[in-house]
Amino acid sequence: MAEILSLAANNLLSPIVLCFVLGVAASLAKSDLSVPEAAAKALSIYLLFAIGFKGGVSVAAHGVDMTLGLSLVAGVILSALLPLLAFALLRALSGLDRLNAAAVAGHYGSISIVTFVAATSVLESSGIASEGYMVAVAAAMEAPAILSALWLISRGESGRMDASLWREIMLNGSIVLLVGAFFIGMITGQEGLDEISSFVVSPFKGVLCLFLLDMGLVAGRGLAKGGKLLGWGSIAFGVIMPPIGAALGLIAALMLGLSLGGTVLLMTLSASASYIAVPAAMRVALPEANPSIYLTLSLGVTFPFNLVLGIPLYLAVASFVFGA
Amino acid sequence: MAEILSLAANNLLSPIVLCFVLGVAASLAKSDLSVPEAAAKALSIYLLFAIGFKGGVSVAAHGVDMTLGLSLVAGVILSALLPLLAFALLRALSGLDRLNAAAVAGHYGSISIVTFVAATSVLESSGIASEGYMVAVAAAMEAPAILSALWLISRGESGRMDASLWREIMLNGSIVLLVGAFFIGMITGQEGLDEISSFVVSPFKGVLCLFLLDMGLVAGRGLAKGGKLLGWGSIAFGVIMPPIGAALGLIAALMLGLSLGGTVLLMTLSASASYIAVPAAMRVALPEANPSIYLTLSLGVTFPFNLVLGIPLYLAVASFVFGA
Amino acid sequence: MAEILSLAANNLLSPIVLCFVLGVAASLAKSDLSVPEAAAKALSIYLLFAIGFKGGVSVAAHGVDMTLGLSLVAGVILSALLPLLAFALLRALSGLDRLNAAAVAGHYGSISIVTFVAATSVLESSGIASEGYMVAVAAAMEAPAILSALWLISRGESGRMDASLWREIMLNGSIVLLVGAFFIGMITGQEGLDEISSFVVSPFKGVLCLFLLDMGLVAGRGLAKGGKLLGWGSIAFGVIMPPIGAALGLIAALMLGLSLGGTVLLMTLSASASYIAVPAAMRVALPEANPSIYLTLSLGVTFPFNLVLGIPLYLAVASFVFGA
Amino acid sequence: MQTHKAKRVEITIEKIMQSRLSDALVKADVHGFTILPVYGGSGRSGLWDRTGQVGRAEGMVQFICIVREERLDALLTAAFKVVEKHIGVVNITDCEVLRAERF
Amino acid sequence: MQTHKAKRVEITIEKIMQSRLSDALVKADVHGFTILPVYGGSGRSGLWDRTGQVGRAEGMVQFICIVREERLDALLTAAFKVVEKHIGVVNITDCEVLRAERF
Amino acid sequence: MQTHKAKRVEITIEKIMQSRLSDALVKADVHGFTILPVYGGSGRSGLWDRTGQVGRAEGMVQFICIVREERLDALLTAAFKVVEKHIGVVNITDCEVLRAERF
Ligand SMILES: Nc1ncnc2c1ncn2[C@@H]1O[C@H](COP(=O)(O)O)[C@@H](O)[C@H]1O
Ligand SMILES: Nc1ncnc2c1ncn2[C@@H]1O[C@H](COP(=O)(O)O)[C@@H](O)[C@H]1O
Ligand SMILES: Nc1ncnc2c1ncn2[C@@H]1O[C@H](COP(=O)(O)O)[C@@H](O)[C@H]1O
Ligand code: NA
Ligand code: NA
Ligand code: NA
Repeated sequence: MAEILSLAANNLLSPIVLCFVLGVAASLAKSDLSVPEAAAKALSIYLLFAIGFKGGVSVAAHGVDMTLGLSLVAGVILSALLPLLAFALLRALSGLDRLNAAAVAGHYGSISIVTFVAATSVLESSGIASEGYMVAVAAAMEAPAILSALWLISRGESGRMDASLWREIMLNGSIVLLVGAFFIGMITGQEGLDEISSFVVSPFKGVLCLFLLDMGLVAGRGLAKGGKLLGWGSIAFGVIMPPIGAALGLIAALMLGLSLGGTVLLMTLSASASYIAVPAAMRVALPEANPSIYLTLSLGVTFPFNLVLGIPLYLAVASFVFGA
Repeated sequence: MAEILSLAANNLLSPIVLCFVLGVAASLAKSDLSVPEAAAKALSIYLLFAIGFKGGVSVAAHGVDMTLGLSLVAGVILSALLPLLAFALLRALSGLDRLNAAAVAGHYGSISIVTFVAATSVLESSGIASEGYMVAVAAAMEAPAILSALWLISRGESGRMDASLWREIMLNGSIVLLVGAFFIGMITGQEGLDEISSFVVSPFKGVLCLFLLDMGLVAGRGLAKGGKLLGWGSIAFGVIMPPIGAALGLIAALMLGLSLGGTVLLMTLSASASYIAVPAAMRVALPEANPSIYLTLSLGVTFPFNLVLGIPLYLAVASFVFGA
Repeated sequence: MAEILSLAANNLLSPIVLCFVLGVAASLAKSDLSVPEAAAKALSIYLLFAIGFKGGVSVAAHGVDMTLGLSLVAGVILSALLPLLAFALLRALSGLDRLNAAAVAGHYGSISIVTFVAATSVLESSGIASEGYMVAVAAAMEAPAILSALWLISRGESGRMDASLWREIMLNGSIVLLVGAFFIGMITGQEGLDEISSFVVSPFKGVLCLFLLDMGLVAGRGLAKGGKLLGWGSIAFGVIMPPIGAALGLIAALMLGLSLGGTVLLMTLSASASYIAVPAAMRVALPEANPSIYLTLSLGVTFPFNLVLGIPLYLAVASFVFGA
Repeated sequence: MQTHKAKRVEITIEKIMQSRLSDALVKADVHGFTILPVYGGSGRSGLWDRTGQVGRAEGMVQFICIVREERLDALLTAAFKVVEKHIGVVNITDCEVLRAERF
Repeated sequence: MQTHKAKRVEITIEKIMQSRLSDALVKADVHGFTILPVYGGSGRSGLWDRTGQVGRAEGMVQFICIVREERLDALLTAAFKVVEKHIGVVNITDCEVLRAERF
Repeated sequence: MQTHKAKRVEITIEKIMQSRLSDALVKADVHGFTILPVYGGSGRSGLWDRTGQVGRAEGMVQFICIVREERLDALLTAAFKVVEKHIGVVNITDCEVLRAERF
């Protein structure tokens, strides 16, 4: 317990979390501080490229072990099942109708890559190694949840999914970049890393700080605008669902035999909620669902929860389980 | 004197100043070289974050000394009084009407953070330390001058300042980011700096080069467009006012007992003129004033003067005073 | 031969080339991965600044030798003559009319600075030094080809070139930045480099990776859109012309007495085709020429050819000649 | 100068629907349109602007199509199918064009 | 397709006034508008474009409001109060809209 | 509110021609116009959007000029000379303006 608290405190006072807090505070105070759209997108391209590349290099170094394939499968299953759980929980806790509940549920099966990156950086600070292929698992978990969410409503109804939407989801920029960089890292290995490490490694945390500043600004604006739309039931869901997801992630990780680091990352992935890929798919497939609800929950409630409290909690729990 | 010249020559041939000169030359030659708006804003976010953060870390290291509070108060007073002086000087030197003279005067009470950053980097090159909290003083000096300027014209007239403008000024993005990063630096201290120093320290000067290239482009365009609007009186004001401001800054610094580095920075702040926060406020509160006049003076005349000649001059004078 | 293959293989598996391939693949697969316009432009500003600056520093270190002036003259002549050759070859190989053939030819006399940068980075990896002033030669080769192309069609017709277009070409942003940074590097020398090397040197390759990712995206989109416009004759031209250009570059380099590295760079410059400066000039001076043809050839065929096969080929040939 | 009557149709629609609307227009044989970026706006779903966006799902664009009057109905029908369930606005103005052969 | 008469009001105004105009419109019960970025322009204060800007003080945006005719005067009065002392242009066009219930 | 009749001319033209069109307009004594960025479009030369561009040669912008009716022909003649050989679209709408003294 003391350990959890100290971890949480440490995490709370890291530049990364403080930058996020600064962003939230600035936007709640209605400051005009803002990161230009193009700059924010450039930062995210950098982060995806760096994290994918480093994952690939690490796989090249440690070799592809048996669990890689199984982890991918586990990721797909988690992503597909979590929305069903989330849907049931939402219907119990909040007054959301089926349509909006399904849309929200889809977000919680999928993942937030920035939460994943933040977890990686906490692991790094604590000197805990993790499987490089977890970035591939992250990519695998993006899309299945969308299908589950659509299935939740369209049972009976005619399909809302057309081929072009399906292609858009599977080939969305983030997945392609993450997976592509992963393969580039795998192919070029340590030699490639040496060439570009002063780009992808050294400044990484600093870039993450600025990115989280922007995330804080966006989350704060979302809360200011969409906060009043959320009932207490929904908000409760936004902080209860992550630990539940993490618990399922923990079970899967133990069954797969992942390392401590890998376990924390799978827990974090399961606990996190999408705010880029899934919203885009929902706007096309479920235009009647209210984006303010799912975006505010995922970005304004669950993202901060995971960043500030969730990640240290998952690390502490996993450490406890592994220590025992 | 020889020392001043050598300092000035050194400064003139630094990559930072040369980049600025390149920018001015390119835009006067009507090259289409330009830095995209979003990139320029991203660079300025980086610079504000880095300078604020490093200031905070330095305060964390050296402790908060007595003079911090007094320096803030001194900054506020300087910012509030300098416009009155500037107004009188302008009315004496140039043919500007009261309205435009007041608008210009407001800019000279406030500060240019890039000039401040350039001074920091000259100090660093010369191995001179300075008080980390000078960035907080910089923030404190942004706004008071605006009130003085508005007071100069609205005596008698009904107020031009509404609550929302006031909030916009106090919470403008630059101040919030600078002060926020300062606190983050103070909280995370040396440990935080170690985590992100290859982002906020190593590439700093290079980023500053590109930023000054853009400043040069903008200043050059401003001169090409607004130069003919300025009479010789105004231009004279643009190079006479900075040393006067610096002299007042010097007196204040000596009264406060600042270090050599801190003295140079307070002189530079007093000598510099705003070209972001104050113009924005003036467009709202004094739409009748001509932005070409105040922008061209502040950005096209005073900024280059300080960057190229002013900073080495202030450093030489302060060194002389401290040496004596 | 074995050496060429190993060089080519090495090059093929470098992160830089793999990033380009990822970009092409992503855009052919119609992924929505994209680098914001402003970010791409910022990356190119960084690359131009860094390459120019480092070239200047190297000239400052090694002194200005006799061949500098001769190399510039040689560059101008190559740039002016290559279009005539290209025009004849195009008319023989493809069914393009005179107008479009001239427009394409102009692109092949001029240069692609990114190809040049990629060659520099291959040289660096192989530990081969080169003349710093080759960046100045690159700049000198940009424009003459445009005049040749216009001359090819306007013989008889009234001039298509007005003074303002001429100024636009000579002062286009890339040239000004490259040459300006070159002079800044020359003036500040090693001292200047020390100040900003963690900005212009260390992260250089990583930035180049992201830039080539974007180039791949753009080239892929160009191919998808313009590919069907190109007949086999044109495509053949796009891969035959570069080695021919390189051969002329080789001869010139030998006559000039350049080092191995300088030779490879002059070959690469001669082999590369413009896709920024020349298209812009052609849109103004030859609006009837079809941009899809020249852009797709230069960016979709010749650029990838040089990046993937050409550069290692030129290096191998030059090494062979120098070894002999 | 010689001008010709035409219709100017302005469709403000979510960015995520951009490619779908493009495709629908092209399918309806409307090959000429210009797409403007939108910076922000307000409607029944409230006030928004670009700075508050995280992903591809948000933001809008504005299509401007100049068509001959007789093609208007085909255009509107095609556009309406895409816009129908989505937020967005369609308005039509009379205009004159130069170079009518292009439309 | 069924369309309805409306007015299209286009207001080009300094960016720094954007939030003030938004607020004024909303206060005047005009809840629907779209804001376009402006890249440059020319007027009595000369030629400018985005590349020459340093701060928030410069640049313009363009509001487009589609309103029923009977709401036009309220809109113009509200907008005029904001635009009055500032540089900027207001123009009004007749238009037709789909889905009139939204206006 | 008091309004006055005017013409709204919308010219969509390649970005590379922007300064040439500006110059031509100013020479024809048309000093008021607003330039909007264009995000993408479609025409006889196919579909394009900003993400596929490398250089200054691509992309378009949209000029909007509000002029008094009697200045229209001078404007169109000046614009046409620039647009003539280049891709692009010109359309004209009737409009009303506030503050007519500015035009
Ligand atoms: N009356 C209107 N005039 C212009 N644009 C509008 C209008 N109503 C809505 N819009 C635009 O359409 C978007 C969505 O509107 P809504 O579906 O009402 O939320 C808004 O954000 C505006 O950009
Ligand atoms: N006649 C006009 N047509 C279109 N836009 C205009 C016109 N006059 C002015 N503008 C726009 O309003 C801005 C300010 O105009 P002004 O107040 O005349 O300097 C210009 O930069 C243009 O963007
Ligand atoms: N009918 C039209 N309506 C609106 N914009 C058009 C139209 N036709 C062409 N454009 C614009 O003009 C550009 C060039 O058209 P084009 O010369 O036909 O290739 C297109 O990319 C569009 O942005
Ligand atoms: Na999840
Ligand atoms: Na000052
Ligand atoms: Na060439």
